[in-house]
Amino acid sequence: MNTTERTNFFQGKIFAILGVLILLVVPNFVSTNVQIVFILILFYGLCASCWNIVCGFVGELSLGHAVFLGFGAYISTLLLMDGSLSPWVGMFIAAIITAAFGVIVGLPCFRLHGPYFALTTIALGELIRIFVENNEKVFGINIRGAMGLVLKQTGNQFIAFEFANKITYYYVLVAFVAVTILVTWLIKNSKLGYYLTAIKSDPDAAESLGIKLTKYKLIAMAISCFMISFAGTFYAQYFRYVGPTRIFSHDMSVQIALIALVGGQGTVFGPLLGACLLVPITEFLSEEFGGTMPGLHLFIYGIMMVLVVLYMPQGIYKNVTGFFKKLEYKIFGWDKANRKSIGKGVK
Amino acid sequence: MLDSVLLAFIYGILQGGAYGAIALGLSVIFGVTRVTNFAHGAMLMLSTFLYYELYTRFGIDPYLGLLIVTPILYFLGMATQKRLITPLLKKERGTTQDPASLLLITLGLGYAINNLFMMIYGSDYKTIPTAASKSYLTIEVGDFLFTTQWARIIAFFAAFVIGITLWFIINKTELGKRIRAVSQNRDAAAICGVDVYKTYAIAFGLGIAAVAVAGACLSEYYFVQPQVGTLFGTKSFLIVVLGGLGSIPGAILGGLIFGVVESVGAQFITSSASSMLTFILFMIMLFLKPSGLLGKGGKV
Amino acid sequence: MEEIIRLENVTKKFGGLTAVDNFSGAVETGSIVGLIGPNGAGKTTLFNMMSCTYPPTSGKIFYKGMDVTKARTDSMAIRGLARTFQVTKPFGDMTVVENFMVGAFLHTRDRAVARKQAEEIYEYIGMGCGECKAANETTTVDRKKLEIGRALATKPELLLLDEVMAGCNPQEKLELVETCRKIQKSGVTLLVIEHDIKTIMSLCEKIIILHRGAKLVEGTPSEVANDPRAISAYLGEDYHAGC
Amino acid sequence: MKTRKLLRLLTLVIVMMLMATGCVSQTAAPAATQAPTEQAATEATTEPATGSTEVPVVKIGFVWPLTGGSATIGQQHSDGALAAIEEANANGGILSMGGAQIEAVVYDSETSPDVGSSRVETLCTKDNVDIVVGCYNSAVTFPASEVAQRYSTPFISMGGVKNEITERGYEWVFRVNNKASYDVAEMLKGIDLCLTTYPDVAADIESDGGLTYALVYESTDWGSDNARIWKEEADKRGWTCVLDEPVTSGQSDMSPQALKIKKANPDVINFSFYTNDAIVFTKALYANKINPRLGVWSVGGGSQDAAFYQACSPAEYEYSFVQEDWNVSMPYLYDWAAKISEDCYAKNGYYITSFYAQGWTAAKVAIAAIEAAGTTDKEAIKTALQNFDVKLEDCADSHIILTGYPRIKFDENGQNTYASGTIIQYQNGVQIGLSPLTAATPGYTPIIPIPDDFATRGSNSKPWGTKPDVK
Repeated sequence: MNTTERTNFFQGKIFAILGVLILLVVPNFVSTNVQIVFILILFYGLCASCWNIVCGFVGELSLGHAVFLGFGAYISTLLLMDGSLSPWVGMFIAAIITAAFGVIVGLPCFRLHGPYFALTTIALGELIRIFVENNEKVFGINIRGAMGLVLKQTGNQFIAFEFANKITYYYVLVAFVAVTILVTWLIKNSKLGYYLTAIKSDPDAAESLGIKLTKYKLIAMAISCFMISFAGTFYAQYFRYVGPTRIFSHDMSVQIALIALVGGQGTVFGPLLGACLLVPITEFLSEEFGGTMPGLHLFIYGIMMVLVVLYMPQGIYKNVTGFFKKLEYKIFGWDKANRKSIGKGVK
Repeated sequence: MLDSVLLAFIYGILQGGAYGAIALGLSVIFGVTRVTNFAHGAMLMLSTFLYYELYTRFGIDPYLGLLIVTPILYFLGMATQKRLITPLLKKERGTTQDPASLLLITLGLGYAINNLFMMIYGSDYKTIPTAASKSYLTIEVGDFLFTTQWARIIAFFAAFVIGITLWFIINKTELGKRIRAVSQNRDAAAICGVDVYKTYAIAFGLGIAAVAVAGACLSEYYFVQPQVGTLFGTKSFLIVVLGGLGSIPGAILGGLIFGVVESVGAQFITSSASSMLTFILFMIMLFLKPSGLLGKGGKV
Repeated sequence: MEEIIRLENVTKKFGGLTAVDNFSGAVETGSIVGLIGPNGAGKTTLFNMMSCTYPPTSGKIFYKGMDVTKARTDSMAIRGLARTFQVTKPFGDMTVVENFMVGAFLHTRDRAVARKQAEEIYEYIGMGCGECKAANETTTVDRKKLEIGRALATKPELLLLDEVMAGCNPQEKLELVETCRKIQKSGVTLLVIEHDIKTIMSLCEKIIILHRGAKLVEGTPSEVANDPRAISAYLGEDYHAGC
Repeated sequence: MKTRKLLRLLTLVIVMMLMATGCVSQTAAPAATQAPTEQAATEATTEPATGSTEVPVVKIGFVWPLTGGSATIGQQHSDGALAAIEEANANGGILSMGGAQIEAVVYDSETSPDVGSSRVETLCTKDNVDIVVGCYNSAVTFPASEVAQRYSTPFISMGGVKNEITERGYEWVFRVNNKASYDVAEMLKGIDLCLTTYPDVAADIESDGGLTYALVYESTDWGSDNARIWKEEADKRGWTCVLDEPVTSGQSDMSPQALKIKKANPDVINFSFYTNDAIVFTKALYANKINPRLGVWSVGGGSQDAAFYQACSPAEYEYSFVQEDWNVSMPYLYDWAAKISEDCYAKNGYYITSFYAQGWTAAKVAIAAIEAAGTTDKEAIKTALQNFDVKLEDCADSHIILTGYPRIKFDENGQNTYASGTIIQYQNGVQIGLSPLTAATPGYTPIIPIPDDFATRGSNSKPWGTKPDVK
């Protein structure tokens, strides 16, 4: 830690700050159509960030995270529909239940590793999807089976989480993302983060240092489920429809995971960066070529995945930040000594 | 009652054989290279499209088309291992292991292949109307009626043919000796002069060739469509884990169990509940004995 | 003197193979004990049982008078037992200091405190690499030191060192021996597995020779060096003569 | 050092200003016309009508499932809709607007509700279409139509049968096709027709303890909705449900289900599957020689898809009843419909199906509404749709109702109450229209009870798509 780093707060962060500013300000000045893309970016960024909390740090590949997204969406929506409870309150109840569910599921699952873990999460996701599709009622609660939940339009009501324009939805989402990023940052810089990274690197060594593997994995799982449940609530309120076939789908889970992995697992901003890259591309491709070349955007997803694993195993985060740092040096002409001190910050 | 359960059992066994045939390649690949090939379903789908093309363009029956498609898929499998997986394995040597990247690269590959075919062919359901799919084997004794397409019966026996062939190659040939050596200890095998990566590539090729054979049997009676791979891919995983990852008889046994559970289960509960049953069975198995029914013990 | 760890009739079987056969022994608090024996003698298996990686097939293990036979690995660290691994297991994604911090977090939640302790250990151990270096980019000897330092960061009372000097040159071995002595002086009991007889003879107060899973000889270095069983089974005539 | 710091700060400020202005200048133009909320959107669309002298362009947006589970069906909808627009443009476009050409904007819903609603949103905001048509799947149409309602853009629902689509009081949503309850009602009416035609069969059933039925359906919104309505209606008639079987989509063998049906031995089997499952199911029923006396009744879906008939042999679907979502006799009754069918075959390789006809009709209704409004003002188009009233016999030139509904007129909920399909039965591989009378093939009656002729079944069958000999 040397003095130049402290005095130049902006050093190495200028483009990050610019990026955040773009995300904050630009949606105000663009057409609704572009706002939709911004919302999707943040939505997937949010989901991927939540996925990252458990999978990026612990290093297990969950391909069933859509289950928790769906849980959040279903619980808060059911509370609104059948209990007339405002989603603003409901989403916290949903978050708590989802987190509890995550812990219950995680308890047996975290005993497994690698492909076994990934496959169990796939099986779990499919199981929940088929279950919800085929049951009208669970414990006397009317979950409406395959029909899904439909929210009635009531107009512009803050209390009902319903807004007339996209930009309000967008800023609500910004708040969610900010909280998630903050939580991720706090985790990364706390005992929990160090422990999770240790567990990811070498569980045996971690255990020998007194780390309770299951406990810390479950804590991460609970936080991840808690946060992704908010994304679920947002999904339900934004689309005003929750169907089990989509929200619990394997595709949804894979998409969330891919975005986080392309962005950079185990980093604070990586998943969001991944969403910033992938979502606009796929939105563009699926709008432009969806009618003529169906599947093109998902094809790009797959190819990106392969390329990232081969050439940027840490995700694009490291390369993108590196590129912008270099650019900064070029523009601002920071000296080499400073550059070294910057390099130190990187793990 | 008994009649229908018995029949359901037989249908389940037949269907399970087909599942097993598809899962075999996956099991072999995992057993040797420790790679969970998430692109397995995509490879299956790819092979069925090749059969479809051969049939519509040249009128070649998939059973004959085997002779052409299997080598193609074998080399495709080898290329996948050489170009995508081997570089990862080499990179990982000496540094910390990151098994996730192996899952991810195959996942990405599978996603890409599936959607590439979606782009080219759209999602129409195509069929290959050969004699085997149109002719039925029927056994009728009074009220007892068993009937199924010949193609399904061939698929059932194909599982055993593929299984025995793979078993023979691995256990009784010089090549198999190398494969076994590499699968048991890759470093020791390398010291003994075995080209580890080449052997990996061959094993991967064999696994994919096996799925091409299964693809021929499947395309005789099922659809040729880009999403077929996803459907059978996920099932294959559950089957292979149930039977024991890396075990050849395990894959067939797992397939048979799955088929029977689905089919007999549906006689007592609704079909959709019965498809949940297989997932539950899989998860219970995983928690009780992660190495699977016939798998060797060891940490997972 | 008080015994920090005591093993009673411990046997470990892996399938048909008996790795440790009816082993009994104890380590006294504050001492430095060497565990030697040929490859496959069951040394690491003993370590694994002491650190509760897996329980013995039969027999009992007492740590500070408490039965820990079926305890969990992580609970042993809290009780004050730390270990290193024969095949080093650095947390490759972290820097060396961060590796130490993971250990230090056992007794603190505060990141700054953990970092301070980690930096102290870094100085104490005397690593040869730059602070920022990622753990998986270090040399063999630094990896060994990393293992020791990380274990030390948990503030152990008993430290199990599994072949920390293997693969090091004589100069580095000397350094490590000094480090071990320093650690012992600070009040930590040491149990050391080592192949280099010379080093271990000079370092340890007591030596146990394992042979085919069973205890062959136990005693001071000179006793062991002159024991005919030890000589025939492990040390060899040459060593005896050389002494 | 100080000057350097200052310089850096200055550069930073300049860069940020550049970025900011860049954003503004890029977005200023659309922002002025496309500011959120509806009145701005109407402003933007009135522009071409008022402010230009050259030929204006009218935009119609379509969202169909071009990928995903029902992609083959969505493709046919799309084919039909585009052909309809092509015909309208060739005939001089929108005449009331000085021959405005019609432009189609087609998007893929990926058979997914969230993608579908996003696409409708794009149509309403970016493309500024004057009317939206879609989306076939009920699950997609349901949330997607809500988006159109929010943007006050007329939405013509085509394909989705979920009752609730037009039961929400949305004034911008209009459904041309039938509801799920109409589907079921038609089938039950068809069964009634069979029973009244053959009183002896009806008496047999009565003496055996009343009519029994089995429901087999895919466990999705559509399938379970259909099963639910069927059960409600059947309860009213005192029929007995002997099997209620939801099936997860994507089965590779339906023999277990066939065994179950055989054991339950119903008089009627009703199934609702999309193409893939419909094929596997039909084959399994035939192979297991399941022969309910009142036949196998399909709600449509997969049984209306050309791919189904390529995969199944005539013997396998012989005698089966299908509720087709259009009047199957259209090409035989009207020359213009026959010509469209020929054109379709020449272009796409298949004769028109219910899906093609639905796509066509939906597009034609949209065009006619704009024609009637004479402007692209959305309010005017909405009013035109509310007052929309076209009868089948008046379509000789306009070719609107290719689906063969007797009339298109929307009720206060936006539902076309005249929408109807046809109950058909395959007799010797030929589609024979049975009910309603307007669609019935003259000179034919249903074949009931289904003969037990598995040995010879299908031997005289003509290929699928053959025109019936009108007696």
